[in-house]
Amino acid sequence: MSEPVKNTLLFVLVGGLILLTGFTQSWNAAILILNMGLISAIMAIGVNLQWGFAGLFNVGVMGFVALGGLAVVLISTPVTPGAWSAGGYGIVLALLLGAATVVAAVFVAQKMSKGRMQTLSIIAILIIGFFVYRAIFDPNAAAVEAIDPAIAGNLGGLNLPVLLAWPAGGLLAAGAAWLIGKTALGLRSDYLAIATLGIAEIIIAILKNEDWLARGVKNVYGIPRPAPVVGYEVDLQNDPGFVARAEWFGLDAVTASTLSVKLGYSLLFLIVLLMLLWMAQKALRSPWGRMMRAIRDNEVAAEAMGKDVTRRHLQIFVLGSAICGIAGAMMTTLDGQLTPSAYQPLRFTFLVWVMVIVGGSGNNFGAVLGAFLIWFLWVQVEPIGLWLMNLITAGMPDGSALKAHLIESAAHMRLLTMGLILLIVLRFSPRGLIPEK
Amino acid sequence: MIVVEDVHKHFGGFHAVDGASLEIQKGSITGLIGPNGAGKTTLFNVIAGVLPPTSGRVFMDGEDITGLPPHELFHKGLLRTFQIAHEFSSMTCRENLMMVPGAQSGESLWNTWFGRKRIANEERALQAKADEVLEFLTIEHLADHKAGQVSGGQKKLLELGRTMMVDAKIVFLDEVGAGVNRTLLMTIADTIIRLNKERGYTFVVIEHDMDFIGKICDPVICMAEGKVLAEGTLDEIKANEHVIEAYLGTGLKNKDKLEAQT
Amino acid sequence: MDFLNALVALSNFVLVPAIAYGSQLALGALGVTLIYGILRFSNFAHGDTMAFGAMIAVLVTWGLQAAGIGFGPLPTALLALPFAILGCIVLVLITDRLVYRFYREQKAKPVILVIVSMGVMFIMNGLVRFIIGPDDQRFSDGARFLISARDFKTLTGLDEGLAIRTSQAITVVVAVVAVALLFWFLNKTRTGKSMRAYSDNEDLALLSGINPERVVMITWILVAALATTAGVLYGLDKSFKPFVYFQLLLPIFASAIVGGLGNPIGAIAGGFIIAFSEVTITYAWKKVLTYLAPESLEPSGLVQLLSTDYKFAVSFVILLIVLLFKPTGLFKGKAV
Amino acid sequence: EDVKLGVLFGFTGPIESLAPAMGSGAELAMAEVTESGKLLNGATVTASRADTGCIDNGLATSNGERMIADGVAGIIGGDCSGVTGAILQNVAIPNGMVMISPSATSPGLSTMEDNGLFFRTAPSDAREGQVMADILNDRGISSIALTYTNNDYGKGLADAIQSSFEASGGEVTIVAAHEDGKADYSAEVGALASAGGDILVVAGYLDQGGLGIIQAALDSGAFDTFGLPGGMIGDSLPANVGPDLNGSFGQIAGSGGEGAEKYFAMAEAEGFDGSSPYSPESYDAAALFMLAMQAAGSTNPADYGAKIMEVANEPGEKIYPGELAKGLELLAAGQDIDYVGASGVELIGPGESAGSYREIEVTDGENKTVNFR
Amino acid sequence: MTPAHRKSGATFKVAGGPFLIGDTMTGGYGKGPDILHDCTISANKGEIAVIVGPNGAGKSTAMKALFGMLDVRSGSVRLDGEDITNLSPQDRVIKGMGFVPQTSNIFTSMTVEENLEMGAFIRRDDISQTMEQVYDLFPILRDKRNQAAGELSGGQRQQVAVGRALMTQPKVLMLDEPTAGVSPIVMDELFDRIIEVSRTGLPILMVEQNARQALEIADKGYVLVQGRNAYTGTGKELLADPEVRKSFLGG
Ligand SMILES: Nc1ncnc2c1ncn2[C@@H]1O[C@H](COP(=O)(O)OP(=O)(O)OP(=O)(O)O)[C@@H](O)[C@H]1O
Ligand SMILES: Nc1ncnc2c1ncn2[C@@H]1O[C@H](COP(=O)(O)OP(=O)(O)OP(=O)(O)O)[C@@H](O)[C@H]1O
Ligand SMILES: CC(C)C[C@H](N)C(=O)O
Ligand SMILES: [Mg+2]
Ligand SMILES: [Mg+2]
Repeated sequence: MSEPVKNTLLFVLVGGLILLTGFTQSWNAAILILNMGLISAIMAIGVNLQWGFAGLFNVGVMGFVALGGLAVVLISTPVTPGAWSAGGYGIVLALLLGAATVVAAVFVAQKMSKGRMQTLSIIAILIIGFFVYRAIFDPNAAAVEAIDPAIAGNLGGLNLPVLLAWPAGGLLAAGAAWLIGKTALGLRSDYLAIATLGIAEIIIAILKNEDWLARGVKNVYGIPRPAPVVGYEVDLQNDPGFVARAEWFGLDAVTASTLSVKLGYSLLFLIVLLMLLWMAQKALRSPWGRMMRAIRDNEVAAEAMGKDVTRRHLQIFVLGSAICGIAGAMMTTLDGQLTPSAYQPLRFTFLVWVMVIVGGSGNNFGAVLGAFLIWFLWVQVEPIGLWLMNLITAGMPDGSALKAHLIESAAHMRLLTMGLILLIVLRFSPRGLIPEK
Repeated sequence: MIVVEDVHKHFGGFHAVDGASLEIQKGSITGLIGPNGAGKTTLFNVIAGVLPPTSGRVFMDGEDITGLPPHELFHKGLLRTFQIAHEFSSMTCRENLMMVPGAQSGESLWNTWFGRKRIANEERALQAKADEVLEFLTIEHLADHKAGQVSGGQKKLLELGRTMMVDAKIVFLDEVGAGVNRTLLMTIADTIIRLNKERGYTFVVIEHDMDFIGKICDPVICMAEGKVLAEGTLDEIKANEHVIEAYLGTGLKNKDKLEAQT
Repeated sequence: MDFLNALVALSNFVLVPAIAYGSQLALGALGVTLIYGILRFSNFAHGDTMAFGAMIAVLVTWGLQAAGIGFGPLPTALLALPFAILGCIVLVLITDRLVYRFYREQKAKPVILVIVSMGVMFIMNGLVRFIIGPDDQRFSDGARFLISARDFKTLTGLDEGLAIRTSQAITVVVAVVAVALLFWFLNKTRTGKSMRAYSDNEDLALLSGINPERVVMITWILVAALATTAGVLYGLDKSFKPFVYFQLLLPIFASAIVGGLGNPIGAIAGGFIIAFSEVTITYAWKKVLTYLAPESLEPSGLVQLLSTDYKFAVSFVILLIVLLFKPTGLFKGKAV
Repeated sequence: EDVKLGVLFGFTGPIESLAPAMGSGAELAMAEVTESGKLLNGATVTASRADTGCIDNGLATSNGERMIADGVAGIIGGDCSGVTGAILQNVAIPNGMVMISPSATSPGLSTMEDNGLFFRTAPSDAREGQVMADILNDRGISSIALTYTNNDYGKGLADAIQSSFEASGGEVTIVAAHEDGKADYSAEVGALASAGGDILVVAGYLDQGGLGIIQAALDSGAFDTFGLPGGMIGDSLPANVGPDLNGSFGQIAGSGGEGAEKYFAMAEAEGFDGSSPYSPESYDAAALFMLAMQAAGSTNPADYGAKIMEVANEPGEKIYPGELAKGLELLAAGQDIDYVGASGVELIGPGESAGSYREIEVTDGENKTVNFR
Repeated sequence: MTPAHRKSGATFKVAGGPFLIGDTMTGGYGKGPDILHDCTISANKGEIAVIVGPNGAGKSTAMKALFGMLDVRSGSVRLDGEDITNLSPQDRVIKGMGFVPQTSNIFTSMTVEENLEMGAFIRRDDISQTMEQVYDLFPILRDKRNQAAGELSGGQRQQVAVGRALMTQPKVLMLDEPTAGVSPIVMDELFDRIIEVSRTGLPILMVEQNARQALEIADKGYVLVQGRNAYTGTGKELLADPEVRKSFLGG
């Protein structure tokens, strides 16, 4: 079987699985899988850009996804009345002072000649800066957090259309990635990995504990939808015109409204995915991509051949992270809420990695395919596991302890089945389903 | 053209380069010889910006280039090859060459999306050039082979080929000859001479093959234990007893015995 | 007296817990670092391997307890340990045969093995929960304390108590012995050296007559022993719960990396660094300072550099700083 | 007729050890009703379980959709407040499905726009804080150190305890978060000990970080009495900690002993731990669904949704666990009932539960109810 | 399955022939095209056989084929009257074959001394004697015995590699370009030593690009071109052949 035929078949297969969900379960479930699949595909493209193209081992995906989510809150939610005057300006001032402290320390580190004097000045700057920062920051943050803590307690956002939050999420993630890249990109493979992993944890810690920012672990609910493409089901159900159109399709109002909302998201996500895929693909198949592969293969030689490895690494790290940020913003929009404790490395970093590797790292289409397939499995292996358990226990008498135990454990079979499928795919296609050429 | 001023490079307590000073004349092909571990490669690495010197300065055309990163030196026209081949193993041999020239417009992301025409033209020219170099190195049949899967000598050839993709001012060759067939090496020698004559490249060549050195190099510098031991024409060097003792030796001891046997 | 009180308070809340936690991390990190050093991949299944080994120990301990067999003041689980290690060895060897060997032969990139190990992690994860369930299990017995806070107070007459748990003491001792043995084994014995040779250059090891499969097997056996020991000691000290073993993975990796991946000494050092940074940076110095400072200067606040919310972040910041100045960890690990 | 009820809890993930007892609780109620044969002329009720992962919004909403597709008549869940919000907004409201959560206690959920589709059997954390402060004051405690599990539940509860206690003149020496499922709590205990206080209030979970904190605090002699909010009340805590816990006290949502005790006994007969957190609430959530369906004579959420408040609150005959058949009969006869259940259910407005509290003190290694509030 | 990990098959006795011979070997890497075509290489006791040829001719491939590191699709490998075509590389080491590959031929993270010890891995007797001999041969290695081999200069690494193979005390020694990158004085010493070693009766097979020097000491020379035997003869004969000189020995 030729390459393109095989690849098309693989995509058809995954498409078929989703369609099958539609036929056997419900179209809502199917399209939901599709939507999360689209978002996952975007994350996978981001990771693939970094790993597949440039060999950067970023396991801080979660952090950038979370920053995207933060952007949604900061852009699209309404401002909390009184929060800015209560302490918002103070917080900003404190943050600026904090940044100034770091800049000053770096400046001293670069400009002053090495020695005890330099070390002492740096330490002095950092310590004084830290206490000044805390002195301004703490009371102001407390003031903001005191505003109606059960439902607000944060600064709120800019009340802008939520679609703007997507690029903003990308920018926020890019900014963070730039800072991280500047400091950590010199590290090699596994060391970079743990550094990014740690930074992601730090980002989540901030998100969880800085209530004034986005309510911390108390979550932000009710994020607006990207109207008019995506409306609210209840409104649609109350719109006689819509109900009439639904009837014309032979659908009841509830199904039609839920489907139309989900399809609205699908459309938006698909546009973003196709755009990014096109860009990634063009980049890969250009001298730029060639240069990146060269850097991935052998940094020392690439450097000797005039390629600015550090800059290029930074570039691709920022780009890949920005893409993850965009995906994160999209996901928070889809969820309609920001849940900081939902950001777990297993789900947001390693699952995305699994997608890229199973799909085929270094190949954009592979990454996209992997994303759809793995997400499908992540959702659907649970019923498969339950089904398996039911099958196994079918012969056992009702009420037997073993049977109860087995059925009880079905939820854990999800992880087990997931692992099994992962191993099977990688066994028969160790370089991924659509390997790099 | 290149002036090395009292360069030291220490690894822990070990002085790999220990106060080397030398000058490379513009337009020359300078040979750099010396026993294994004399510090030749280390000195190259210091000049080429791979390793920061412990102390000392390096100047190129009067400009202090100490500590500049390799990629900047590349753009100043300073190229080097590696003693242990550093091919881009998952790329084809042709791509290994095509990636070399700097300032390709296709290396800007923006152009990959919005400047496709220009890139296509540039690529065509680059490919022609790369194929020419491959042909010269007698490995044109490997153009589409992954560079990681060619023979040891072929990797060394690729290594040399990369320096031929751009107009360099000065090229540092670290044992291009090791592992390269001698007949081919002589052709390479001819090319080096041609590049030197026609394009005005300056070369600095580390090599242990005296025939090769003899064919192309003047002057020759001999290093030992991190210092410059002797400097002069090859004949002068060959006659220098320190050099003989430390480096050249006096030939096979068992040779006559072997001959006596047969 | 006040000085002594301050010292004891500091030991009780900072030194002793940090040393014990550090040893626990170190034991886990040793396993991770060994796999990394010799088989050259980051094993994400390590946490669940620990859980699996510990689970067997729990089951055997229960059996022993039911049979009325004990180990005096020491926990019965120590008697169960050899069985648990054996069980764990069987599991990892089967896993290697069924899973990892294939990729080794394919000479797959390390990252593939990392992902594969995640698959293994999922499976072990399910297996453990399947057998023993997701709940907390207690299996410690014997004397809980070497010295308890209350006893210490009556003994010394100080205001502050110092508590040392038996499990803490055992952990520290075992960690020290394990690293010494491992170090000796890798650097001094023929088999150990052949393992390092294999990790360095597999093909060349082959050419030297080293049997790669044997090296791999010995590595897994060591890893299983270490993982089980670490898992059991941890379980004795806190409690056995599958999810926590998974959560341990992150600090364990952090320890291994800060010390230098592939380096046993580094793993130990890394464990202590992570543990100490978690405990000290977020420690509220109020109590200690109150003892030390004259009345008039007594601190009014908590004198806490950062709130404990950020303890995890702190250890990662320390890790970052270490890596920025020593890019392959404190003790020069390797990078694949 | 077979009525399907969705049971949507975090069977995997951070609260995987709580979820089984919750699921069993819900299913216990269903089995009771099915056996009675009194629901809607002999309808059977079956549970359809799915996983939320507790923190995985994507998984939770997907599974919610799948339940809808499965044709469930109501969803018992979610468990953690985060995913509950996500399911509510993305699945329940769009599909007009009723949700009763037994455990999502975040105050944020009270104000969420829910079209009258969201209810919960556990009171919001804001209320418990006030109760705890009262208990502390009554016991003459003037200063506390406070640690909470770092999620919306713990944070909300800690906020509530702190503000109520400080308002009544108490001192909170430190408020420190702890993450669940972590390896070590020495740092937290160190900080808490240093700050000092009469007792340590642990707003966490009894088999999660909360246990670890108590254990470490006792071992190091930092505190010997603990304040235990609802998440910390359960038989396993005194069992795990041992006699050192004696004298510690706290409160848990729940009406007088009667309902709860009955439920615990029923659960024990079924072979699971009914006192596991939110297990009673889960039983109640399932019961409310079925009672409301009976009252409306329909399994359509649009019909029975409005009845949930009615069956849960006065007036009417009080219904306890094990008496669901009686409740169904009364409803069938057109009489009012006031479901009390295992946790003393009382709903105040959509998405808000009042609930009363049992004051608990640990004596002789057991949780003893000493008072009601 | 890559050949490196394959299980050993049976061996059987064959009478006569040279000590080590790769007889009309044909084969290549993995599923790729054949690199070797009916290529025959042999070495007898006390004999130095040298393989020369252009880059990419298949010299290293032939060595690897002899060592069992790639599939020989037709032809056979025999050692000391035994057909070992189906033996795994480890088992060939045990049979007494020693090999220094052309690239990555040292353990970079181990010290020089440990490298030598690993060379003697299959030996159970006292190795200190041999180690002393290696140090005598390459004095620089004695100075660097406790340094990681990866930190050595190119030529020093080469010396470690050859030393490692000598530590095996093999029955036949195969060297792939042992003198690449070593200084003239060391090259001479190396050749001297190789002559001495061969005098002890050890067959030596080596690939060399320093072909003239190598052929001077060779009893037998092979010129490989595109995987085929192009010229075969004694070292002297090949050196004397003007065609060979011009095309392969650099004039
Ligand atoms: N990274 C390093 N750490 C420690 N020592 C080093 C390192 N790199 C090189 N050396 C030592 O420095 C000395 C000089 O090495 P260098 O590679 O410069 O030699 P060379 O002159 O190029 O030799 P050759 O001709 O064998 O290539 C050697 O003794 C080597 O062991
Ligand atoms: N690992 C490999 N996989 C596939 N093909 C290979 C591999 N290694 C070498 N080849 C191919 O086999 C041919 C012979 O290679 P070999 O290494 O045997 O050459 P050689 O004669 O040793 O050359 P040199 O003198 O340059 O070392 C070359 O054309 C090369 O492209
Ligand atoms: C089951 C518990 C973890 C749920 C918790 N009360 C919450 O609101 O998140
Ligand atoms: Mg060199
Ligand atoms: Mg070769």
